[in-house]
Amino acid sequence: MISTIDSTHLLTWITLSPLLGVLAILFTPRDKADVIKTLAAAFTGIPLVLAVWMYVKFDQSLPGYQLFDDFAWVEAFNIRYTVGVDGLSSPLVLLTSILMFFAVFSSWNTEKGVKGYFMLLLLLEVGVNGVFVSLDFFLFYVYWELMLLPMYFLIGIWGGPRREYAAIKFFLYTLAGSVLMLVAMIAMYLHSGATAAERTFSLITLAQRGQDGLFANGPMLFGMEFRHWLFLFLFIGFAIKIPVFPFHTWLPDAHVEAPTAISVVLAGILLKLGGYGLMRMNMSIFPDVMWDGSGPTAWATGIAFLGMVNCVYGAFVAMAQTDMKKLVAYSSVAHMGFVLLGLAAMNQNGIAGANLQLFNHGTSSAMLFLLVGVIYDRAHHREIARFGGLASHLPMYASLAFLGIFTSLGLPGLAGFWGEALSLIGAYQHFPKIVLASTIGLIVTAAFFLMMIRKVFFGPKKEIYAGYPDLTLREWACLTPFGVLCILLGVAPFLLSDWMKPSIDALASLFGVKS
Amino acid sequence: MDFFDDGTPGWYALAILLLPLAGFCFNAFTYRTEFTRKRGHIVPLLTIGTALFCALSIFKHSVIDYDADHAGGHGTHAAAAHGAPADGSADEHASGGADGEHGAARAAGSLADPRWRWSSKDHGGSYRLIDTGALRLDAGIAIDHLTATMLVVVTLVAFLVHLYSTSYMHGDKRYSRFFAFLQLFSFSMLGLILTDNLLLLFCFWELVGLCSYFLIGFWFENEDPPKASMKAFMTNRFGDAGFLVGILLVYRMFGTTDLSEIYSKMQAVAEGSAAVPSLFGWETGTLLTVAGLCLFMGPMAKSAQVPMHIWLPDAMAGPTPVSALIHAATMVAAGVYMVGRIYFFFTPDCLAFIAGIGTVTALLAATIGLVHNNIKKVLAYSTCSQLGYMMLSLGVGGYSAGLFHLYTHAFFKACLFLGAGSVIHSVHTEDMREMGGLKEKMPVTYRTMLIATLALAGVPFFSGAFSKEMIVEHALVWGFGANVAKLLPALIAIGGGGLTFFYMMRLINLTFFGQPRDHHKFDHAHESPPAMTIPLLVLAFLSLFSVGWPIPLFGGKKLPELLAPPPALASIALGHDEHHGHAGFALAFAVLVISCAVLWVGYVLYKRTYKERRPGPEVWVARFGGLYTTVTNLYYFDEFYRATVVRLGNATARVLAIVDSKVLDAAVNGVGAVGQLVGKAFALFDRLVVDGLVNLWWHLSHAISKKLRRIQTGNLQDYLAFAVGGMALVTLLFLFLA
Amino acid sequence: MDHLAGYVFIGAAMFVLGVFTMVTRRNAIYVLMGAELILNAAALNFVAFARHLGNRLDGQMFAIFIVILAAAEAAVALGIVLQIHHHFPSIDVSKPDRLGD
Amino acid sequence: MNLKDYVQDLSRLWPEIILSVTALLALVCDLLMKGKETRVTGWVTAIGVLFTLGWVCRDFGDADGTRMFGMMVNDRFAMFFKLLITSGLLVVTLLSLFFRGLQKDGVGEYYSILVIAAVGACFMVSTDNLLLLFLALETLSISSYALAGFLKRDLRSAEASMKYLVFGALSSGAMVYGFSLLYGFAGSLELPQIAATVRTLLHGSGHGLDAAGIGCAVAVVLSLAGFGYKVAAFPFHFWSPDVYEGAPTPVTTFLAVVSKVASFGMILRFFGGIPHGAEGSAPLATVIAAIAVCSMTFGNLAAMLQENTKRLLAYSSIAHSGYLLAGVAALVAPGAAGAVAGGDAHGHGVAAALSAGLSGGQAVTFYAAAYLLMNLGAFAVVIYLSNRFGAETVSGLAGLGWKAPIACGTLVLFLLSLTGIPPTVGFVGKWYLLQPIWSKGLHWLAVALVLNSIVSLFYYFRLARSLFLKGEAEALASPRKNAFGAEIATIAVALAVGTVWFGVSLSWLADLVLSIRI
Amino acid sequence: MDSFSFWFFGGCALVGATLVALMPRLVHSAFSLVLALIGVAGLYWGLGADFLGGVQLLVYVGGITILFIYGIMLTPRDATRTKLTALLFPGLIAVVPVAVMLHLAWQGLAVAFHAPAELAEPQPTVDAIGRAFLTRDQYLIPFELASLVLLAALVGAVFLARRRKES
Repeated sequence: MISTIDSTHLLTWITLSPLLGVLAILFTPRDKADVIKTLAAAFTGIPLVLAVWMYVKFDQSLPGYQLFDDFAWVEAFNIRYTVGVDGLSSPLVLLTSILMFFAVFSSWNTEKGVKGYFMLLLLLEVGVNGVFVSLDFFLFYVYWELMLLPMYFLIGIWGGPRREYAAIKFFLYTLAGSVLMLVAMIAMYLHSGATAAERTFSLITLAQRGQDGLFANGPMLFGMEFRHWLFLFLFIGFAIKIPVFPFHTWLPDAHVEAPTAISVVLAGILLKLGGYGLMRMNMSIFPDVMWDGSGPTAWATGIAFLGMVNCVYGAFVAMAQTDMKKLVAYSSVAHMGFVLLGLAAMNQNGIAGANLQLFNHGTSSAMLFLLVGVIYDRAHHREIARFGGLASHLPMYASLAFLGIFTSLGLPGLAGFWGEALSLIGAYQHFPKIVLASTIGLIVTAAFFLMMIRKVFFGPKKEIYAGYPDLTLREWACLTPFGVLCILLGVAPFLLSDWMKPSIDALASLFGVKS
Repeated sequence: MDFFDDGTPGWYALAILLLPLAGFCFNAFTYRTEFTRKRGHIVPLLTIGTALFCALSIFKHSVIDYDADHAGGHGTHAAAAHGAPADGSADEHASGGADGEHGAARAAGSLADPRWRWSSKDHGGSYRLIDTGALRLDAGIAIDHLTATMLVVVTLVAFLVHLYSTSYMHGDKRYSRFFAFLQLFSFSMLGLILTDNLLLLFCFWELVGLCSYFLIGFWFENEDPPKASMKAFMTNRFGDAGFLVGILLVYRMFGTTDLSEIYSKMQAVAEGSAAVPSLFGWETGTLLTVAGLCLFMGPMAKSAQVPMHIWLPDAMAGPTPVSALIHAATMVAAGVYMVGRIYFFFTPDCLAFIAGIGTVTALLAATIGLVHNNIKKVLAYSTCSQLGYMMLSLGVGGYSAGLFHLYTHAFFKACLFLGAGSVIHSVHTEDMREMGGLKEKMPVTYRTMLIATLALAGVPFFSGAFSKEMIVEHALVWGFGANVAKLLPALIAIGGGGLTFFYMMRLINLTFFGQPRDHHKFDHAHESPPAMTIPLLVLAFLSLFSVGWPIPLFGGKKLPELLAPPPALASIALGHDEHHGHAGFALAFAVLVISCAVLWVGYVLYKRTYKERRPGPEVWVARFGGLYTTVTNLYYFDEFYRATVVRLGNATARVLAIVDSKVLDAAVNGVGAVGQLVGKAFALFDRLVVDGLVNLWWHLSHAISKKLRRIQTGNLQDYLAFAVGGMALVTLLFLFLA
Repeated sequence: MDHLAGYVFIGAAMFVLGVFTMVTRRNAIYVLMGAELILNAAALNFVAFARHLGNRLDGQMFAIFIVILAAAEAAVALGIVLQIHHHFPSIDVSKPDRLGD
Repeated sequence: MNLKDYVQDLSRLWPEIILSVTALLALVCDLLMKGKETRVTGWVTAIGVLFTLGWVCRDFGDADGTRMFGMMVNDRFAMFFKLLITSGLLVVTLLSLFFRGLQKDGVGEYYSILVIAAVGACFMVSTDNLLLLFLALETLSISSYALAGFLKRDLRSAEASMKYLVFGALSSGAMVYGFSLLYGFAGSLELPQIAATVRTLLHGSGHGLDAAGIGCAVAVVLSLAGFGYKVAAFPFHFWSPDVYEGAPTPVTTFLAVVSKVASFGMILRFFGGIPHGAEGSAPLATVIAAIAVCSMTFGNLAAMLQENTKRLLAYSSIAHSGYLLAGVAALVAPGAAGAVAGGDAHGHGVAAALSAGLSGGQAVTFYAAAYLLMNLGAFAVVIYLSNRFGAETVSGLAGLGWKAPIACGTLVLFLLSLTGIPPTVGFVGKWYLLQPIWSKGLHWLAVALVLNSIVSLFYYFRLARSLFLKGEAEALASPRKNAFGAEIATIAVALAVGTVWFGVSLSWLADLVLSIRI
Repeated sequence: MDSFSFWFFGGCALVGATLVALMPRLVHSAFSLVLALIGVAGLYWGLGADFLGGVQLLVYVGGITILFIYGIMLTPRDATRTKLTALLFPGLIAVVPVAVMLHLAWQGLAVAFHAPAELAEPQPTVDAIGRAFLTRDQYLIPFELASLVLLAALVGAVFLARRRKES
């Protein structure tokens, strides 16, 4: 099963090196803020460099996992420390490393509790990268939960006025999802073999056995099949993270209250975990729940429907927002709908679309949140109605904002388009009506973003914003990479899609797609 | 790879595409330098000029040279084009000349596209954008006569507009940015023309929309441009959503978005060797029609067809060169171009719909043009109307006529807009009521505009006349022998000519003739500098002898003949391939006569109204007051949207009250208001219901918590009693289980 | 089985009366007496069962230890009651209600 | 009478003996010190307890399941729980040393009673005889009554001890009455025999319980009243919030942690014999599960609005009793341990060859250990905060996180662990618990358990919120001097390290627990 | 054992216990408790538990009751009077379910209690108990543990009852 162990332990280093940063910062005196920040930058830089190296080392022509690291953790329960990446997870690892590195820079101005802030940020990176590389469910779950606490405090301490509410809401929602996942994990473990020796947490083995129909012959529980329960529990766990209507209300609160860098991380990475989990768990282990051999089941249709609801509902709600950050937050809800649609399609196009959307939304939403942060730093408010004419005052800022916004609304030629288009194309094969309804979301998304542009950037100059400096060097440095990515992945989406393709083919082949 | 080999259009095509992009990048990245700020036009002029040169080369190479070599080779070869040998010279390529609308293909007895076509993919020249396994998106370049001609038109107009703008935009604080956007637009528009993939076409389609958005909103400090730009983008977004759904349908049917592959798949369907997978249980015909209609949603918005035309007049808030380039000559014509590009795909029902939409647009927009006082808006409605003509033509089967009109129109309408720009530049107003008598002061502008006007009106021997008459002929051929309703397009096309003449003469009259009505402005008026007049002259020249018609300049063929239609595969597939009669000479002559008569009527009306003032326009207004009001209010389209969506009771009364103040914003506000309303409702739902449920659960558990705490009274004996009760309860549970 | 029912009945009655006393009487001494009744009921049961299981010793031993523990408990109880009496000048068990929600 | 047997048995009893001697030493030491240097007594006690702890560790491997003194078992289970008890006692002793309230008189009495209580606890977990079990339990209880009232100046302490006493008298009275009935049913005081009887009578397969079964059920219910009281399970928990609040905090710690852990050891002893192969008692499992669910739900809901930190932890410990009882329910439920849910009916031959998975008893054992670690830690920090800042309410903690980041940071970690979030030992405990619960088919119980942990998050993180999320401005005045801040913080950090260490490096712990047969 | 002594002592126990529960005056209740305890002691004898009966008399009647009476002296007279009727309702609520439970238990016992066919005459137990207390595998450990309990109780009680040294 695991043929080659990566002798450099690259993934382990990527995952755990920020932990060294945590320790380093822990023993740095509290008043040496600059040292702490530099340390944080260094220890998010290391994973970034390593992730780039991983990109180089990764053999894009192979399906399946690579760069394994594997050793026994708890032998009694067959828990192993197994990490490895495939075409679905490795781009997200890279994305995480990039975003985290720039998150450190964008929070350079933090003054309150610097030490704690950066320690938590580094801890967060451990959790996120850990989830992406874990190939053992137990390990996955540990990392999954590891993210909660840093996030809680990052929002709760360094957030906006309603931070306490937002933080606990985030925590509760996510925990609610993950405990169901825990139940599913245990049930799967217990069902995975007849004897303790046969049972496993290995995602590879679980997927193998799941595809062989292991979970299909579970008992009926409360009138529903065993595998359906498992699927449902896992789905809810991931749906909350994505977030899927109606589990989404933590998102606007958390995004709005979080400090800029944390919003970036939230939108850029944390939402991706849900989509990733759906692929890694629900689709890989329970393909027969979504696909009955000839067509999508009611479950898949339901997921597609939820995706549509997300698109439309998220967009409409975004339209009613008066706060820029909230608008962007709800736009994320709309965008993640496409991920659901694409995944529900279960074909190459759909899955590729969903994955591209995951990555690209990571860059574009990160950029938008950074941009909102930039203007918030200057104006100390985010009321759309109170802005106006910023394009004349801050032309550079406006240009980058346009780039971000148009990427986000899916303008062809920019990164955001491919995910949406491919998701729709993929989903259209099975759910034409649902896709038709989703196009409303496309239109409304454009509407609210343009409305924002009109009210914030266009219009007559306003004197109060006259003295505002345009982007500083640091802000440039934070924004430019994302802008470059938005364009680059717009004109060269194959950079991503080729990387993912073998894995996507493998996943799609579970659903009757011959590659 | 032989893509870059000498003698192929590959290099040129790539240069055409990438040079403007390079220009854009240059201007964008050197935004802060002194050079770009002051001389931001130099690089763009160079790039677009080179592009023009390349376009002409391609045109010469692929059209003139080629057709000269193959003058006799009608319809003999065909699909060989796709298997062209490695040397890539065009010699191997086959050409199907146009001897009639469907003739070539049928004569050959084959459904292969008989027309000349050069595809970069045959020469290894493609750029793989993405490959998911199911969908492989190779960006390639496909050039045929349609493309080659279109390239020339676009680069030429773009070059002239660039040139014109150096003067018109002189001194604007965002001078270099203006050129950057022009460049970006040129890139997108040329990409739209060159691409061989429907999905990529859609990409460029949206990109031109984006450029349009930014250029309309160029003066975003003012009140109107931002609104207008947003309105334009949103209206187009509606159309694009339909377009996208159409692409989805196409992909679902054929599993590809590559145009030539779609063609060959359609071909298989037409030959009966393949079937279209069904959807919703529809038959192939319905499916194709629906797909066609969805695809047509895009052109409908982009080419400002009723009822999605509302954005175009508003778009005049942008700088005038932009109006000339984007909203008259090129982008709005992209819809027509696209219909032409996938013409084989449209079923007869679909085409009839297109014809109907075109007809309605042609008539409505022309009537609005009659009464508007804003010079640019008159031209805008005129554009609408002419685009209607083109659609009408395509719809009735006049493929080459419609596209030919596209080319002629591009030149004279650009000329008109640039002329209007010249006037506006001079008198600083767009309201024709404040102009008048400028004939003497602006002789070049006046003369060029007059020529363009005559061309537009279709006065014989001006370019417009040729294309228009072809349209009318086709409409008549289409309508004859069918029921009366099918004759309507032809009748309106003929009648529209008179209207056109009337409103254009009115424009010229109000602007250039008579006494100056605003002396202050008149005194400041002056002829524009050469940078502005030269483009006018060039365009006027082209309007005069529009691209050489009727001289067979191009390899022994006249221009429209180059634009041979593809086989109507959809119709063939559905067995609807009725063969329309040819427009014989008699018909052509009849049309000419009728058109002239109508023009005469138009002219007489104009003369009586404006020259002799018996009765003057006021009387007309008085006599047809209701009609006039309706027309001046643009047929209440904006209001219709607003009224229907916001449900404001008695629409008419209401509209009359608000009309002048808020006309511009109406539709966007209307649709926007509904969106906002729905958004607010959803947001409320979000807060009250979704969040509310969570909070309810919250409060509930708090309430329970409070109640639960009550039993912790602090009184020891209560505790004891509870414990005893608890024991009893547990026993009870056991009994229950027993 | 020779009065076993009788012993068990007496034991049960004492248990019930003990519970009754503990739950209803508010004076701490009453409550403690109720506790003694309960313990005696249990002890009586043990001894009766031991006898009827065949003169077994274990039941009796249990009863002996119950007595021992009752004594120990009573001693501590008295100490606590004194404390209560000191702090709340009464030995009413419902008086101390500072703690509670 | 064989002297060798005596000596051999005695040699296995060294921990208890050392503890008893320590109790006496404490008294003597206090007398010698004449009430002056009170801390010497504490240190003496601590050293004695530490010595015991070492002895337990030393003997751990020798535990081979032999019986000693006719009514005790020297097995790993007992050893493990003794380990827990003594290490818990050690921490409690240290905390008592540093607790401000216990610095004056009665120190010798305090320590000796505390240690005697622990001796009772040790016997409680190592006996398989009903009589010794009762005696040991009463040793623990009676000592605890006295301990709860040890703050003689504080009327709340007196009230707490009285409530504890009276409630305890009723519950243990009911329990011993239940024992007498069980004696009647089983005709024996040996736990295995009693368990066998209960299993037979409460089998409840198909046609429900017969009259004997119902009678036996009543006996079990009466016994459960005593056990429930000891572990503060609903509806026998009523004493616990009041007592926890009123008693001196180290005593509260002792009650909440050591006493409760030992009681669960006893419960496992009591019910551990019921499952036999795939047999068990479904009705009993359901009843225990119901009690478990009620406990956790009640505890968590009631804790939501608590202001007093000790009270909050009291309710939290009620909830944790619920979790542990859920494991007990899984223990007594029929079905082979570690069996796949419904596996018998389906392919893969699941039912056929089952190696022993994790049993409910092992899960509870492990969770008890986890509970010990994290709750000791939480109480340590509570003592710390009350010592240094006088903060005893949730709102009183506002902003203290910034004044004492290390201690408060560890508190957050303990709260995390109590909620059951990795990488802490609490999570591993939950995970252990859920396995047998699910595999025995108590799916609803598993779901109830995890849903409850969400509710618990809310009030646990009220503490965290108060500590860190509230502004610094609200923090109290400067910390007190001589508050033993560093000492308690060290204890807390040590426990925190343990909490994380066992949460991450679980391999040997897993092996250890799996080696315990229950 | 003959019926008379069973009925007599059983009656003592029952009546005593009832009076404990119901007597309005504390002193009366305390003496009723003595009556009940003596009744139980008598029953023990009847059951052949001679040593236990003695212990019962010594420890309970002699020790515990004295403790209680000492406690009674602490309380003001008027505070000890309680209206019986006030107790009945809450009392019954608590007692009836318990009584039902015990009834059920008895019904179960009646089925499940396995008595030997013939009961042997009880033997004196003092000697056996004495030996059992000190035999390794019998009651040595409880015996020793009991000493610890008593020690703890003693120490605790003394500490709690003791007057504070400093005021």
